[in-house]
Amino acid sequence: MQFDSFAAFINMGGYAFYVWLSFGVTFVAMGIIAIQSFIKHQNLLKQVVVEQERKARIKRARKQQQAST
Amino acid sequence: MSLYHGIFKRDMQIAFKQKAELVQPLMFLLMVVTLFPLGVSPSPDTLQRIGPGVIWIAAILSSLMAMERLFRDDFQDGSLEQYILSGMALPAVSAVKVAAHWLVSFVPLLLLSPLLAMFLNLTVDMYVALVLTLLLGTPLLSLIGAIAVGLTVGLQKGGVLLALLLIPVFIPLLIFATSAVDSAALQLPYHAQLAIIAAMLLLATALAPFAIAYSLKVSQN
Amino acid sequence: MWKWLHPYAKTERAYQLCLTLQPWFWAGALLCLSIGTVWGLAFAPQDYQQGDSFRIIYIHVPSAILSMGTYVAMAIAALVGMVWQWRTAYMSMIAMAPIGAVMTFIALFTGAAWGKPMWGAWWVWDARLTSELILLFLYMGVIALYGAFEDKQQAGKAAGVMALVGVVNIPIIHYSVEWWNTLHQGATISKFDNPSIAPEMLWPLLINLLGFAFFIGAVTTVRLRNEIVLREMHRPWVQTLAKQQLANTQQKRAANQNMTEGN
Amino acid sequence: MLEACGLTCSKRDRTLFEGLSLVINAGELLYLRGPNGAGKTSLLRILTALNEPELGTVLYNGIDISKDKSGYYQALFYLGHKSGTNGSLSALDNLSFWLAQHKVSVDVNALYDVLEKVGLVGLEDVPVRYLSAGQQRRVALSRLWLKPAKVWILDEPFTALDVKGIHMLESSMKDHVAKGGLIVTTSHQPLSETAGKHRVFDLEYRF
Repeated sequence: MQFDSFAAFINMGGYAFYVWLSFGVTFVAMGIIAIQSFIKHQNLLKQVVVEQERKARIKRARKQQQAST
Repeated sequence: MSLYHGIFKRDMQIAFKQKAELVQPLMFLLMVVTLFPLGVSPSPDTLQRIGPGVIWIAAILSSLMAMERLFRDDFQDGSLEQYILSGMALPAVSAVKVAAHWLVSFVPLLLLSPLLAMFLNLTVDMYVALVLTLLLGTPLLSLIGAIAVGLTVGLQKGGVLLALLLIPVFIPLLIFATSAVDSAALQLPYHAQLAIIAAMLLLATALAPFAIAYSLKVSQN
Repeated sequence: MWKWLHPYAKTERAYQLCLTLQPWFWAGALLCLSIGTVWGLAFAPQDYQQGDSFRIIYIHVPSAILSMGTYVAMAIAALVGMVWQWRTAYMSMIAMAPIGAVMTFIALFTGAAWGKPMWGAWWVWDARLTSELILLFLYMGVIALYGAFEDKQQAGKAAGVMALVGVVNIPIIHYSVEWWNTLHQGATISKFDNPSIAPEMLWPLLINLLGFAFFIGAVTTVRLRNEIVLREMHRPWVQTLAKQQLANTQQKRAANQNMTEGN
Repeated sequence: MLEACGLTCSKRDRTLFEGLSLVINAGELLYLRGPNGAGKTSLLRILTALNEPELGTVLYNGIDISKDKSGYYQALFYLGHKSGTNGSLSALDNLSFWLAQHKVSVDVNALYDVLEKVGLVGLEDVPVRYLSAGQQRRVALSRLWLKPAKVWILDEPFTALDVKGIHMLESSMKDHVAKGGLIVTTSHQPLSETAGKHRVFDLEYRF
């Protein structure tokens, strides 16, 4: 272990702010892009089901129309 | 009052559906500001000297790009006719639309200004002066710009013409805004310049909506 | 040689390929990233000149390399799409673009944060940072162009051309910015020399590089599946897949509902 | 009662019509006929005060519409060539915003029924730009049944409708006229008898 104590590790030789800021921003940015992709995946699947229901509704309306004329 | 709130909500909804059209002028602004260190010189003190001018010129150019969106969609798909036919006061409608446009395209510009100040190595009090001039100046850009947009909305190739019409009108604003930031750099008080910009803004807020309404009627005819 | 790749031109098999590859990528990414980061932060020796602030290298250098790498991969995908008319190639190209842009942003931010203690300013027009910024603009251009088209088929081709134009320009931009930087060397920017890489400093760097690459691969597979579902929405296999996927999410939700009621 | 007296209008150095006078009483359907370019659309736009005529005035119940607009507009419904719907909003949003502007409050299922009436079932929440031009015009037309307007000024209302749609529109025209409404419309194909009694007004093409 390069640092003699955990506090020294956190202090990072006086550059704590810069090191932890850049590591933090990096992992937050990677987290955002990953989570955003998963959320989009769920929404897309829901959208597929909604599109199907919409088509079914249009078919039913059209069938009723033929039946009524 | 809820009528105009309805228009505001509608414009906000449309704006958030067309996000790309909002991001592009901002990227244009960022790129124009990035060109100056590459073109002129990266040394921090020259950048600091030309900084305010660069940011304001880039802000004016990018606002011209974003301005066209103001009435173009409503004119082409006929919503403008329906506004007129709804009996609502057209000056009030255009004031609400300009406010919505300002909120959607110039507030992100204010949020981007720290990055621009960092790129051009502005000091903190220069940055404060810059934000103040932007806060007072950009609504002025929107109001006056909307008049010219109202006039050119009927034309197909309105884009360049818009720039020709508006750039001369924006020169006083550019002069006072950059001189405010420059005097902030020299630790001098810059309230005079801010007061003049505020006066121009008040004048525009009072008169521009009527001019916009009239120019819309002219291009509607 | 390309024979075995051809069947994957059919989007459904490409979807299955992504499904099989994805867990491996995620596992690889988590493993390498955790080892590389811990090793780089805690166990690697200090730099004699910059002390501990140099540890930012363990994320700055991998992200910088991979931001360039992802753009080149994007261009290769565009080329493959153009030459062999594969739709999945265009889809994977546009799937990679956002992650490449994120990598470039990370490289920029960590470069600026690393430069601050050195040069005293958050942003300095250093050659590497400037070409990284221009690379970000190239990514933005490709993404904006793709978004501007209504018909995604056309969008893929247009963005593909832009990616190829971009990849040809990257070396040109890189060397002109280097030359511009030396031209203005007289300016007050002192160019700090690369930290001497002792072997025990190098290992965490390489592991992190691999970790970042796995991460990009993993997110690309997810986004490629999104792109495939988006483009093939009317296809029957997508519809059955969507029903089946939503069915078992409902089951899971129902399962842990009666689990909570149970105890 | 809508009255036009001595209207003169010219478009790019061609006088479309001159000294045109016209009286339309309540409970009357006026069918404006004429070849393309005869100035039908310009006349309709002058009747709605969207365009100003060079000479002459338009009176609604004796009041000049260019002076007092709000009263006239409260009772007017105008269907132009442009659909008046924003492409990135859905049909539902477009209708609800339009109704809010025209100070008409209607609940949502009324919107669904009207959209069903014009044959747009299932497309209510799709952004309008994905609809075909005909469907977009039907969204514009559906506003006819939502706003209780006395005066209907319709420019080519039948273009986007199928046979059933034309029949439905003509019968609602008939009821509207029966209830004392006033309609001015143009149309390429002649009005059938379902539209009821109507007066024809011809506009010749002037060189």
